[in-house]
Order: sequence, then C-alpha cells, then structure tokens
Amino acid sequence: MTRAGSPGPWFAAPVAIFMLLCFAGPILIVTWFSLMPGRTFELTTAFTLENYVAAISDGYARPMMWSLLGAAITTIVTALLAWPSAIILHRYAGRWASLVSALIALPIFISESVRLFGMSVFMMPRGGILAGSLNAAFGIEIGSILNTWNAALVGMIYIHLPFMLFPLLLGVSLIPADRIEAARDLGANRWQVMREVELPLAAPGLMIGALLTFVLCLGANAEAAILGGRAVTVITAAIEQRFNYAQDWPMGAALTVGVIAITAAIVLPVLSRLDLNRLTKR
Amino acid sequence: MRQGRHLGALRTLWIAAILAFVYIPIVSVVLASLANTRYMRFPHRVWTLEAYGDALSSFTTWQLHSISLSIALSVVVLSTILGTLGAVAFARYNWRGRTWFQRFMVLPIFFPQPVLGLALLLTFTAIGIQPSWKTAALAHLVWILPIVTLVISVRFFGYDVAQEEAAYDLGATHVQVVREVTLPQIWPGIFSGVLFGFLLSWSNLPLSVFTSGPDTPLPVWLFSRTATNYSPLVPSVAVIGTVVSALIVVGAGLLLWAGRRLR
Amino acid sequence: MTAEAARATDRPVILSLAGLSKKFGDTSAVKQVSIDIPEGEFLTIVGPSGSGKSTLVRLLAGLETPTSGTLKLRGKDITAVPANRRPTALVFQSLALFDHRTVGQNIEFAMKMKGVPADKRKARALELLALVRLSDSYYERPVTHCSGGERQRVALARAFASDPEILFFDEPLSAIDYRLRKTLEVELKELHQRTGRTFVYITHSLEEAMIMSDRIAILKDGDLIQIGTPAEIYRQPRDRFVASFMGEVNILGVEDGTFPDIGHPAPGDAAGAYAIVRPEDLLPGSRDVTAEYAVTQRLMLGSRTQLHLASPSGASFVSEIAGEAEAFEVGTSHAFGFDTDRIAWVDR
Amino acid sequence: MNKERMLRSMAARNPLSTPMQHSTARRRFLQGVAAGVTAASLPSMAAAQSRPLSLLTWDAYADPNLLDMWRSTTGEDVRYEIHISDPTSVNRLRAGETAVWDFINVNNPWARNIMWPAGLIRDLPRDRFDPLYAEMKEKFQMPYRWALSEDEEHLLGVVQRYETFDFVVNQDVISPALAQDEGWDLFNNPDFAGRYGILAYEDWNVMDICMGAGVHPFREKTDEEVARFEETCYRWIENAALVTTDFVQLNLAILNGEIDLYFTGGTYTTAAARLEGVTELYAITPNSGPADGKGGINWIELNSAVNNPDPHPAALDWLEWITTPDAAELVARGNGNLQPVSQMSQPELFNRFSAEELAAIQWDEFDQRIANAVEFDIVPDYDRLYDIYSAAMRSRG
Repeated sequence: MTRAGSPGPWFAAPVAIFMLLCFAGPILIVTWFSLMPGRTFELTTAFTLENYVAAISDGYARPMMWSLLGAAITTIVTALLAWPSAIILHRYAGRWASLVSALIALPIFISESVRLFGMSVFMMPRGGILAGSLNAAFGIEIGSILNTWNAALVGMIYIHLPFMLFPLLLGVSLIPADRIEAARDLGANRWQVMREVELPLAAPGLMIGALLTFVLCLGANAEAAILGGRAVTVITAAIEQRFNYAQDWPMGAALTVGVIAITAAIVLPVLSRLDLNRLTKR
Repeated sequence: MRQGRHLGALRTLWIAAILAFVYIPIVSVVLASLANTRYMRFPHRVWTLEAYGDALSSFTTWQLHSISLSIALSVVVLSTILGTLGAVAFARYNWRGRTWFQRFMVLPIFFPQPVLGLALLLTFTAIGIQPSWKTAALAHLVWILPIVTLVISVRFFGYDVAQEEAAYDLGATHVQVVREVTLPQIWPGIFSGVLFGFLLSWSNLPLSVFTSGPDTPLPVWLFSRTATNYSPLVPSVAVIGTVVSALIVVGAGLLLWAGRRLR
Repeated sequence: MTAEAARATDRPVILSLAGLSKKFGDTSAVKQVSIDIPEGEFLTIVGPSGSGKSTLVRLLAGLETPTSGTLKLRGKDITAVPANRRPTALVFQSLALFDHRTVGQNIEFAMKMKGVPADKRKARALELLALVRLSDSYYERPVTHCSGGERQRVALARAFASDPEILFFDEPLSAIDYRLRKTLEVELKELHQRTGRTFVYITHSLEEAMIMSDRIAILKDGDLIQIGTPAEIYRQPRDRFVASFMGEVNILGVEDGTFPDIGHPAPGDAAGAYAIVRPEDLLPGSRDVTAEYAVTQRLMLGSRTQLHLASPSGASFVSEIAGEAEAFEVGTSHAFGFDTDRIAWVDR
Repeated sequence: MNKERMLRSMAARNPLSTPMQHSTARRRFLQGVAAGVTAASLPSMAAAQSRPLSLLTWDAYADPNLLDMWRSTTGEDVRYEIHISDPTSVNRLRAGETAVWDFINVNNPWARNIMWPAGLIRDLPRDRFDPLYAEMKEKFQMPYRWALSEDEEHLLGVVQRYETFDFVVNQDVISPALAQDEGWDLFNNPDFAGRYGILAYEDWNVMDICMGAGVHPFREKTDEEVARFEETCYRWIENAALVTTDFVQLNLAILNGEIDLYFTGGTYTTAAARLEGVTELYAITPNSGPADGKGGINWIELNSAVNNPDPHPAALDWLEWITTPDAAELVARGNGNLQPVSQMSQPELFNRFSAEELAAIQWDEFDQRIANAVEFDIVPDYDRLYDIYSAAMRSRG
C-alpha cells in the first residue's frame, strides 16, 4: 500500500485507455459534430454555433422539459416506493430478504422492451389482461390509461424501481441499528428518527439511487413510445428523429451535447462528494 | 403487541404489492404468448403453444440468440479481464490519481445509454468502422465494464492485503501468491462480475439499437417487433430468450460448483 | 459502605422490576428478574457475556418489550411505554453517536425532538459540555473528530440533555484503554454524586462495579443470583460463581470434616460445603489452617507478587503478597496458611 | 423545377457519414487505430466464415419462413436489417455501406432518381430479368418507368409489393363510401378531433398532411402552401389521440373504441387483422384530392442489387428467386401480413389465396384504389416540411 512506485497505474492503464477511446472519444466526436453546419455529414474545421442557437429557438426546450419532469417524478415516486421496501427488507424480512431482493433484481436482466410490452398488454382496454380478466370474471368494464403521459410514467417507475431500490438497500445497511435506538431513546418518534437519523445516514445510497434513476430516465424513450402513445415527445425521441427522419446529424449532435451537459451538471457534483471507497467497502 | 402484528401484516402486504408490480408485466408476457392472434382479446378463445413451435422452428430465433450470445460472451471475457485489472487499481493499491481514476471509471454508469449509443455510432461511422455485433459488444463494454469493475472492487475492499505479504514471507513467488492467495479469495467477486456482464449485455437494448448494424441482437428484435408489427411470436421469443439466459446462468453456476467439488 | 446503602434504601423506589422475563424464540435471555431501585442509587448489574445483562438494560430503556413481568416507574406501569416516551436515557456500548452531526447537534438531539427553541438548546448544551468537562469549542466540532474519551463525554452529555430521571449505561467503557477507563470511572462516580440521579450501569467487570456502585446485582444465565452492596458481595458471596466472578479465589471443598485438597481438618464451625479463601488471605507462615505448598509460578504485579501454588495433593492455589517476595522462587516449597475468620462459606 | 438541384438536396441529406472529403490521411490513421482496437479486443468469431447475403430491406423480406426456405434451397446464409426509412438506407449506401449490403428494397423514386445516378446499385441483365415483367400485372409492363434508368437503357430492379397507403377507418363508425368521398377532410373535421391516431411513418405523414392541406405533396410549394401545411400539421398532430410506430396498437385502439380512424395506413396495416376477423378495419383511398385531382398515394417497392465492390455470387439468384410463386407467396404473406404482389396476375400464385384472404386485402377494389392514387415520388422541400412536422410533434403535450 505504499504510494511511491505503486503498481496501481499499470493496472489502471488498460481500463483507462479503453475508457478514453470509447467513452471520452465519442463525446468529443459528438461535440465536434454539433459544431458543424446543419445537415452536413463530415467533420471539418468550419465550426458554427448555429445548431445550438436552433436547439434553443426551435422548441427543443419542451421535450427537454418533459424528460426532466419525467425523470424528477420517477425519481421521487421510486424513492417513496423503495424506501419502505428497503427498510422492510433490511430489518424485518430476515431470511426472506435475499430471496425477495433477488426476485426484485431478476427483471433487470429481462429486456426492457419485453417488460414494457407486458405492461402494455396488461393495461390495454377491453381485450387486455386486466380489462379482459375483470370482464370475464366479474363483468366489469374498465377504461385505460394506455397512450397517455401517465402510462409512460408508470412504465418509467416500473423499469427504474430496482435502480432505486438496490442502492437504497446499500444505504439502509449503512445505518447502524444502535443509532436508531439511541434516537428513539432520546425521545424521537418514528418520523423524527427517519428525518434526523435514517435519511442522513442512508444518504449516500439514496443519492446514488436518485442519480442513477434520474439519469436513466433522462435517456428513457421506450416508455413514452410503447406505453405513452407519444402523448409527449421526450428529448431522446426528439434526438432520434433528428438523426433518422430529419437526417440532420449536427443538430442531433447538438441536442446530444445538451443532454450530456445537463447530465454532467447533475452527476459530477454529486459524484465528487461521494466517497466511493467507503461505499464499496461497506 | 396486537399493533405489532398489524404492522407485520402491513409490511408483508407492501412487499407483496411491490413484487406484484414487478411481476405482473412479466406474467402478462407469458399469457400473451399463449395466444394465436395478434389482436389479443383476453382471455384467449384458444390457448395454444403454437407461437413457441413457430419460434423454435425458425432460423431467426437461433440467429438472434447466436448474435446475442456472441456479444454477451465477448463482453464477459473482456469485461472480466479488464475489470479485474481495473478493480486492482480501483481498490487494491493506493496510488496518486486513484480518486480521479475511480470517478472517471464510474462516470459512464451515470450516463444516458441512448446518448452513449448514438455518440458511439457517430464515432464508428466517422472513423469508418461498419457497425456489427462487434461494435455492439464494444458499446456494451463502455457501460458494463465500469459495473463489473465495481462489482469486483467490492470483493477487493473486503480483502486483507496482509495475507499476500504473509504468503511472501512464507516463501511464495509472485505467481504463487496470485494463484494461491489472491485469486481464490477474489474469485466470488470475479464470478459475480461474469454474471453481471453476461446478463446486462444479454438484455441491453439502448446501446445495441444504435451500434449493432445488420447483426440484430435479441432485445433489438423484440423492441422493433413490439414497436411495429406485433405477433404472438414476439412474447414467445421473449420467453425463450429469458429461459435461455437463465439456463446459461444456472449452467455456469453448476459448472463452477462441479469444478470446486472436483478440486 | 453499609451506611451508604442503608441511606439509599431509605429513599422512595424509583424503578421497580417485577418478574421481568424476556424470551427470544426458545431461549430465555432474562428470567423473572425482580429488583427495586431507590431514587439516587448507583446500581450496577454485573454478569459475564451471555448472562442477559444487555437484554435487561434494553428492557429497562424500552428498546425491547418483556415477554412477561412489569416495570414500574414511581409506581406507574411503564411496561408498554416505548423508549422515546420514557423519561430515561441510555448510554450505548458503541455510544451510537450521530456521526453526521456535530458535538452540539448530538447533545441537543433530545431537546430538538421535543421542539425546544435553538437558543435554549445551545445554552443547555454548553452547560452540559461543562458538566462533562469539555470546553465550549467542542460545540461546533464534528463528532468524528473527537477522541475516544471525548466521545464518551459527548455521549454522556447527550444522555443528560433530556434531563432523564434514570440513566442507563450499557458497558460504555468496555472498549477503551485501561488508564482512560480508570479516569472515566472516577468521573462517572463524581457525576453521580453531583447530579444525584439514578444510574443503572451494566458491566462485565466487577472491578468497575466495586469502584462505582452503591449496590451490585449479579446476573448469570438470565437469573439474578445476588444483589447487595459491594462489601456484601465481596464478603458474603452467595455461591462459588459469585465468588470466582470477583477475581481469582481459592475454593476448598469440605469432605467428612476435612479439606481433602490440603489434607487439613476443616474448622468445626464450617457453615457450608465450600470454603472461599481470597489470595490476599493465603499468606506465608503459620495461620489457623496451614499447609506446605510448592511454588509453580511467580508473577510480579508491581507492588505485589502473585504466587501460583500446588498443594501436596496437586491442587492449584493462588496467593498474593506484598513486595517482591524474592524468597519464593519457583520450585521451592513453603508453609502457607489462612485464618478461619477470613473464610467465606458457600453451599453451592 | 430544377431537377438537378432537387437531387442535390436529397444527396446532401446524407445520413450515416458521406464519403468523407476531409483529410484522407487522418481518416486512414483513424481507421488503422480502429481496426487495431477491433482486432486486438474482439474474438473474430464470425470472420472466418464466408459473408452471408446481406439484405437492407422492409420487413417482408426478413420473414423467417422466406429466409429459411432460401437457406434450405440454396444453402446460402442470409442476414438483414430492417429499414428505418427509405432515405436513411439510401444514404447509408452512399456513406460507403455498399460494401456491406447485397440487396436493397425501397420505394418508387429512389432507384431511378438517386441510387442509379450515384452508382449505388447495379443494373440487372435484361435478358434474364425482363421476362419477369412479362409475368406481372399490366401496370408493370415494360418499359416500366420506376424500374428503368431515365434513359430507359438500364434495368434497375424487380417490382414486387405495391399498394395505396393512405388511411384506415372503423367501418362500423364511418362507412367506407363516405370516407372515400370525404377523403383527407375527415381529419379536418372537428368531430373527429381526438378520435384518430397517427402511425408515425414520418415521411408518409408529411405527404398525408400535404394532402389534408390541399397541397400537392410532390410539387415544390409556395410560401402560402407551406403556411397551410404548417397550420394543418399543428392541428392534426395536436388533435391526434395517439401517435405510435406500431400499427397493431392503432388497430387495437380502433378495435377497443379508443379511435375511429388513423393515418397513415392501408392494406399493409389492415389485411392481417381483417383476416383474423377484425373486420371493423377498412383501408381507404380517397376518391379525389389535391395531387392532380387524386388523394391517394401508391407505393411500389423496387428490389435492387447493391453495387457491392465484392458482389455476392447469389445476389442475382435471390432477386430472381423471390419472384418464383413459392417465394412470392411468402413475400405476400411476409411477417404475418398480407400484401398484394405484382406476380398475383399469375393464376398459379393468385389461386393460392383464399376468398377470405382476398377479402382481407380488399382485392375487388384494389385496381380502383391504384387508379385513385398518385405514385409515390420525391417530396421537394422535404427538409422544410419535416422541420415543421417535428416541431409540431415536440409541441404535443
């Protein structure tokens, strides 16, 4: 563990080089593209900011707003769902805890498109799984929220719940039980214990979960497409349209850079405050 | 005391509700695969495994699986090797610049995947690489390698380096130390890394969509067939794909177990 | 000591445990414990690990609910009152300080929970800092920047902040080094005298209990074995367990009116099946009960010397004598004896 | 209008990287680096075997049964990618992907107006392929415009699937006769605001909105026409109940009573559903409209051989094979759809379709629909119109 002449950099090198080439590199190229004149397809030194100006003036703020709003709502709702779940799993589930956690984790490994499709056949009116079963069993006719922004939100919450739950479980496991008892002993009620002790101590996990959920939602597209009936256009859909049907790479790239910038503005400050060593060590 | 029992029931109910929320769509997929019409009217008039027959006899199903498998295996091999090296740098040694390395390393995890996929596609075309399953594997690596590195790092952090020094002191060579002390202890971490790498690659959609070119992996096919032109073939292939990945994981687990028993 | 204990018992009972039991599954951690604790007493509950002493204090603090039995505070049943509504405070073994807060915020916690305004809280916190002998400058300091002893004092101050009627201590000094522990033991005792509060203290160290307590309760396997003043416990242990728990002792069984271990007749007024003789009472030279012992080990304890002895029949004994005792080299044999009035008799 | 300028503007809409004109030295260096990285880091699992026949295609030719049959009869392996849109794929070839693909199938104008002049496709030997046209419906008899180069010298591909692609109604709510008379004005009718869906085939949507705005989609637009387009575009998109790329979802929405009609759609989106008994669906081609008096749009797919520098030996065989009755039948039923093909004039093929299937594709009125439609062509001002369209989409919600 000595500093001088540590082999650390040698071990880091292959990964770091890969990341520079395949992560930093593409970001650079996208940025370069975003500075090219509209609807061109080559990288030159004829830089222009017209795409950024257009991105702001052409109503792209609206899709961005929907994406940010969706991400915020999803983050809050998943946190509200995951918090009690994490507490129950950590403190009360006992030997069931690992089984239930595994059951909740499992779907992450089933393709997102499949699960969203399942959600859409479940929600479908008349002949859907829910509506059809209710009708066949009880003769009840129900409506549907399919093809609305709300349906897209339900889909986002569904897809991202595990991404909130697992960091939160890590966070909750960081709370020593005696601190909660101490707070109880010092007169704190349930709510005060949560606010004063549990939340601050679980904050690293909550922060990672919120960050992960928020950022993943920012890029989410399939939910609005499969469940939302494109009731609104999210930013990723707008970017894809720019690349595909509109054949305007520089503009698409400018929008991409915009999303990257917003992501970085959110992620970097939080990440710089997290102590990764402590978290991974537990 | 009675209040405690109510609370307990409430907790069980809550967890049951969460599990239902998570599994209802998956059960719905299975139910949908048992129809023979694409204009589903549940409950089905005819319950049939027809779609599974079609899926299993179709070459496309095999092709989708072989492409997904090629990508996932490449990702597993590369991410495990690079990830183990990365984890050593991440957790085992204390060196100047380690904090920066750690932050840079986890950054891609917190990056919108579709944006990453698009950026990679632009780069591939800009430097003239034709998209194929190989570029898709490369794209997967950008997101999966950091996760695998973190997973292996967790194991390294819980590992007392003094053991290696003790082995040295007892006369082991560098190689012997790695083989006899280091590897056996971080092996569970590497195995979890393999598991994560495989499953995350197998199910990845947003990166594959942009970077797989003419080689269509399973999730991309499922997405394009869900988004356009649905038929019961789609859920049946989805179920088959999920079962296959589960079998691979269970198979790998059994192999590992058998390997340990033999030793 | 006895006078002090008597004075304590004159006072009204503040906490009354009646048949308190706690089961975890099939195992009973605490079995039918009944104690009346007078106001202002410093009661120490002593027991080896696994004796149920931690469970007992958690029952008292309200962190566990008893399986049966009742707990009364000034005659009012508080068995079902949760911890946060009991006018008591617990100092945890781990201290359980809130690492995400400053010293001041830790101390003010209980007051903040009750909605005490910030300026009053601060004034009280500074008072408490003074009480535990920490300067005002600690107020703003993060607890993570405090040393072990400082953390102990912060934990104490935090417990006092809610102005509790009773303070419980769950082995708070077990994890710190010897010298600091000695200092803190004395300070705790002083604090008890200065504040006049009731202290219930848990420890596995009888030495600690002896120094601080008005009364000592000895717990074994969840059973309350004996309760009394330190002198009573020391002089009249209830059984061999209590006797040996007080430190190294010589236990001599009595068979047919003799001590078979040393081949010496037992005194005629033998009041039990076993004679307990303390090492400091087994001394060189001739006493009421004398025998020849071989020295097997000699350990220097500073001002005293501990000798490990073997009787002619091979039984092991311990003697502690003042000074360096140069004469008692390993391998040599000497006459050692004890007086019959120093014997503590027990039946079990 | 100046045709050359139009073609240039199409060519500039160049998606996945143009043949790049910047420093070739840098590019070669980057390629070297990339190749090195790829070679060093990836196991070459697929590299050893010979290249499979590669199709860049609409979904019917990616039908698993069709491909399985091709594999078993020829022993040649196939792979494919399904189009996002015609221009995207054409421009991918332009970007240098001619080295990847052997077969491309896109709609009417692309082969003649873009791909052939740009050298992206090969011409077919006329002695081998002209006879195939003799076997098709009268409409496609040689010299057939879309299959030939402008000088009529070169044969550019084989025609197979075709139809009119306009809109679909629930015939229990809107009678087909009324819908054909009303045409695109149905979507202008405030009664149907919130009662229709949009199938987001975006280039088609742009053409349809032109029709609804009373503008000829394939003529250059005046500013006044663009303004009309814009107004119609915002209104139609705002009033849509749902927008999706999945026509099954739209059909279900009609079935479940959420909507009464949707555009864009036609036999391609309805035939399979009608065959399954969802007879509420009915494909409509308006009787009249602003495009030379016509309101429908007729697409014809042309199957062409990509000008691959390393031509696949089986490429021409594939083009011929798909027109054989067995293969053509599978193309017509491609991916579970039902779609008329040009070879249906041959009794051997036609007789394979049952009365129910012919009813499902509304075969008895098919010729009338074709007659009421203009042929799909390049949309001048597409960029301008598309920007309006996508801005309208973004302002939804």
